[in-house]
Amino acid sequence: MSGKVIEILEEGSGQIFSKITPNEFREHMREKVKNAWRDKRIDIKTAIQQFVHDGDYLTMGGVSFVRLSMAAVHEMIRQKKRNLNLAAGTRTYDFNLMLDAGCVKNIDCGYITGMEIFGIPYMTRKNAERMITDGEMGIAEYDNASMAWRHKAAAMGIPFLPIRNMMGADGFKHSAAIKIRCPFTGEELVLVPAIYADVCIIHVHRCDIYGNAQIEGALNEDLGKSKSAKRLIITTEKIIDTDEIRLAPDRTLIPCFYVDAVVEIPYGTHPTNMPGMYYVDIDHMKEYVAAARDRSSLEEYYNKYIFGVKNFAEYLEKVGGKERLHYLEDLEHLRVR
Amino acid sequence: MSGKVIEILEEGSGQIFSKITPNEFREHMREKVKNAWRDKRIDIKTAIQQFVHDGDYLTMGGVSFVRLSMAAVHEMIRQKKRNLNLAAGTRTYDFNLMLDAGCVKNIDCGYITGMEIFGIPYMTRKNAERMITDGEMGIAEYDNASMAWRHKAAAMGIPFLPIRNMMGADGFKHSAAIKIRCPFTGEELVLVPAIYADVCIIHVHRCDIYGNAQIEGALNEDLGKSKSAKRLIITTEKIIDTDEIRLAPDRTLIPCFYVDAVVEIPYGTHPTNMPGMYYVDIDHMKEYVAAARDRSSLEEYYNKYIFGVKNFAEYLEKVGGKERLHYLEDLEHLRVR
Amino acid sequence: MRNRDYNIIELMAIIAAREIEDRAVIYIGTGIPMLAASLAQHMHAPNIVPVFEAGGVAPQMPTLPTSVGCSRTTYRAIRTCDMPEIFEMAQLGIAHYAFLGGAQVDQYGNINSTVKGRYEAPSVRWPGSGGANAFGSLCWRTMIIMNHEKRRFIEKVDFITTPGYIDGPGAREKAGLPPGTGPYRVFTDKALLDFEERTKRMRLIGLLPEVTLDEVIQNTGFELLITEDLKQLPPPTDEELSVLREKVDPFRIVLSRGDKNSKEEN
Amino acid sequence: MRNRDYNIIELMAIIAAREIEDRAVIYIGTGIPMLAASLAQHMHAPNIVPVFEAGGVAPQMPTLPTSVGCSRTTYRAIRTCDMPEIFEMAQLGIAHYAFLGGAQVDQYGNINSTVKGRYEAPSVRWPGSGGANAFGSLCWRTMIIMNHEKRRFIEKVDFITTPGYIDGPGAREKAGLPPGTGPYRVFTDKALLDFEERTKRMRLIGLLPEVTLDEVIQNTGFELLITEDLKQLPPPTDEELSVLREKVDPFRIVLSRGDKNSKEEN
Repeated sequence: MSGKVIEILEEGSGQIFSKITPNEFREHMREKVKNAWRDKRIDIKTAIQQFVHDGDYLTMGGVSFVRLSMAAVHEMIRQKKRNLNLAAGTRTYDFNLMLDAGCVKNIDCGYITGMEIFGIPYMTRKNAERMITDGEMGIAEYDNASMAWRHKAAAMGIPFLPIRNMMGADGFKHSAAIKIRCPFTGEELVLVPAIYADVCIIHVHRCDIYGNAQIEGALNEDLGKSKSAKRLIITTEKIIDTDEIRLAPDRTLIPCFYVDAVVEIPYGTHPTNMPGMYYVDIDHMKEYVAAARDRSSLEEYYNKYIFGVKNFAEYLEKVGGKERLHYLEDLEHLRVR
Repeated sequence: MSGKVIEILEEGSGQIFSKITPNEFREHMREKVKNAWRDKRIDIKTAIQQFVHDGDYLTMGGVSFVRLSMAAVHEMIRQKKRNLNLAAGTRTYDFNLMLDAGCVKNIDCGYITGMEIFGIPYMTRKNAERMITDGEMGIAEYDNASMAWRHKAAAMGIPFLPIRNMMGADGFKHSAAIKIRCPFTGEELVLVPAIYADVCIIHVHRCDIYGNAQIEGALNEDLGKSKSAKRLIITTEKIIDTDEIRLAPDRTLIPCFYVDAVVEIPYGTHPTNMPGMYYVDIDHMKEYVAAARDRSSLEEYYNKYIFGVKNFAEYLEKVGGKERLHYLEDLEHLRVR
Repeated sequence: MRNRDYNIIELMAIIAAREIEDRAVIYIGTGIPMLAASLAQHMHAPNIVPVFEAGGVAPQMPTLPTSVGCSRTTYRAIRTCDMPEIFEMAQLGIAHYAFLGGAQVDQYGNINSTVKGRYEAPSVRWPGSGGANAFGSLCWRTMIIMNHEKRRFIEKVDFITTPGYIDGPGAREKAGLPPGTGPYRVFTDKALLDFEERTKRMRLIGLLPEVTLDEVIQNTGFELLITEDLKQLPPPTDEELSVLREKVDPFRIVLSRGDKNSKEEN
Repeated sequence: MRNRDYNIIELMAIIAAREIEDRAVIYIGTGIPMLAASLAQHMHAPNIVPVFEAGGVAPQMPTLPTSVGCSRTTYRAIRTCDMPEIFEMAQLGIAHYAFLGGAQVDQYGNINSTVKGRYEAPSVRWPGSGGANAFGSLCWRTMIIMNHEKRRFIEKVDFITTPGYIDGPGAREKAGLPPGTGPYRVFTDKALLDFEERTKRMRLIGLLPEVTLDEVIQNTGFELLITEDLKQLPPPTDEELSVLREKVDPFRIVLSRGDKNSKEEN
């Protein structure tokens, strides 16, 4: 012991909802990565049954209305997953559906309920307010950056990252972050704890049967998330040959040893945007936001699109089938406006 | 103040040779990045004159015998740069040439003097031993990983990164790292200070006139290094149109706003390996290691290949010209053995 | 609505565009910031670098994006990456301007987008920070866009989601935020405001065309500093309007929101 | 040299290959580790994942690489990346085996590749850690490759570049290194050694073909534990030799170094 110390200037009082430690995670990965070269193809129903458990800490890929793994979200709702702890940085439609369906227990909040240009769905907001006020939902406050860094810290195998925001903000008090004086510069720094999740679900453009995955467009928090969950489900537009992966290894953003399940679901992110493939279905988004104005119309929406179908292919038929999907492809490629 | 503290368990006694703070670096970048869209093409002589100053903290890209910016190394030696502080993680031939030419004052050591399969050049080792013993060269001890993380910390805009190695090793005592008890897990962690360099030189496969750069193969420490130096010189095999950059934006590993100079030098990494283009010139490497057996033959080597030529094109003629370079291309593409 | 030949979204975008310096790196969200940045780029600031938090750097947007991660934000970009890389650029000092919205703002430019009322039992729960806290903390100059209403421009925000000057000069630095950063301009549907250097309090520096000083004061819930040379801001020029309408958003993806007076997202 | 139909590099590679489990992630350097990993992959361990510190993951090497960053280490890889990503994988627990060399090793598997003599005035300055310290600290099982000489196998290394079990049981964990890690096997030109579970001291578990126990003891500078069922290791099989020569290194890029008895790099 040097006798010297680093001052802790302030501590947030927020809870840490992900209790996994770096050492526990190391032990887990030691065994898991032995399955690097296993054929991991599986259907979405089985994947959700097998890898998502009630009470899990769950983190999902994509951002805004882009590359959300909607097929997985539907299936979790159909299987009535409960008491999930959610990493809720940059969440929109996926989070809202799960919250209103009663799947969520606690959240690390970066951005919730908002739907950018479509506003905040009324029922979801009311639901969140009631759950917070009744103590039914635990919430810790962060922001998109600190949430992204918490995932990144975990992916780096370290228990925290030092960052330079969150200071002077009230969110800090409701987070599990601590503020210190930097032992090198003497300046204030915030340390945010890593999030090692139980399960992560990410939708990608393409991957091979082992899970080596390529993603186009904005990556948001997906690199950090995919590497720091005990179980990783990849849903993919397409399964490709490993030879294609080996032709462009710089593009393998998620190597196979992180992956537990590979589920092929074309258009699996509808109604959200798959960069380079199909655009966001703005009409469907508006339909959802309108439905979320009251309980009965929202229930109708769930019954029609989630409970009323047995799988995502059937859902795709309901939202307009091939014709609609081709239109969204044309929209993405600027062939129509 | 919370009254709580983080225990500092141990402190290394090594010096920090890069004195730039995160806040100073922020101020610097604020001005520098306004030149994002400037045509940055320049010749290597001017680039080295303008951007590398005696006493600078210098960090160089590539690794082993791969993608070292040899044209820049030659030019620094010709211009008799002195008292450089060097980031010396994963260094081989480039470091050895500069050390023996008298350019080096202090080093953060990860790996020096060794030439992997070719052994350690005798003169370089003797030189290093004498300079250390005489106190002529300052040295702090790290390893390839902690050096890479120090660069990465800087590129992330933070003053340190927590890491899980360096504990229980004697190198720690001769580093500027500190060992703490993690406030989240209670476990020991090492904090390594960020390296904000004065100048960085990296050789790439291709970039546009603004410096948007693509690199193939192993990236080693280059991402962290390129983003954490006040001045960044890119030497490139080829200058390409910005349209090519925009066709594959995921491949722009160094965006233009980090870049100060773009120098086009085909075969600029000879005798080292340019992945996908030409292989390492093993014969030349052997010639160098043999020359480094005594002072006079080493001086001859410098006089022949560095001082005896006025630029890198002339050097390339001396090592065998087009014929030799085509052979190395064939070797890289497995057309000959 | 006053009778005029431009809508409020068009006007705000034009006022904001004028404040953007050339060669700046600009962190932008969907909506007005996008219009403003794109207009500035077409007018006086051809060399800016637009950046989107989800991972798009310097795209050539074919149409205005519908969200911050949308494929339009990475179209012909010079770099696509992940969110940590984007925020690390800001942490490293590579972000001259950031645009933020919010539900409440106070005289020191502190922004609330988390809760109305008591945190534990909010009367309204808003989405939370999103990217705002990091933008407002790490970027050099924060541009705030808000509707000018008394219930939004208040003495003290219920919750500081994104710190402005907190409680006055030196408070940001004391809290540990990177020095030299902070709120820079506030763009509203009535006025242009900055922050007075000495006190760091919000100051009225321009009135939008046809808006009166009294109107602004009436719609502000705290005592507003007013610059000595308060100006009525010049209305949009023909050139500004035609570039905005013909080049920046020809399909009126965002501009149309001003036509029906729809709300700005935060 | 004894009279035999294989050279020492071939033998060491074969002995090491036998110790590699299938489905393991293996961090390898140039030379024997490459031969061993590749041989194991062709024999009993088709599903291993070879990793190179400069950024190559699971390549299909067309010829043996000449350095750890060489283009052969990323040829038809499943991932190319930077060095932090590689070491973060190890930090995260994704590295079953690492191979290390060194200039000195002691009975607890501590390795020195920094200085001979006093640090401040070394009689020999070696290259320093390179990747070794992080490999030996973060990977689950460290495989050490050394020439078996008395001046290398010493009581206490002059400098711990890469910690083994430091000074005995529990010392690694006490120092703060990730639990469950440490030196696992030592491959020399004379013997195969492991570390006894209770004392964490180096233990002789196998003699290379034609090597005697006395020869090993004579060439070891500390008291060696010796397993009760010490075995003379079986010589290379015809299959091992032919795969090694025909498939792993047909151009004898590394194998030839055994022919002239040249030194192993550290």
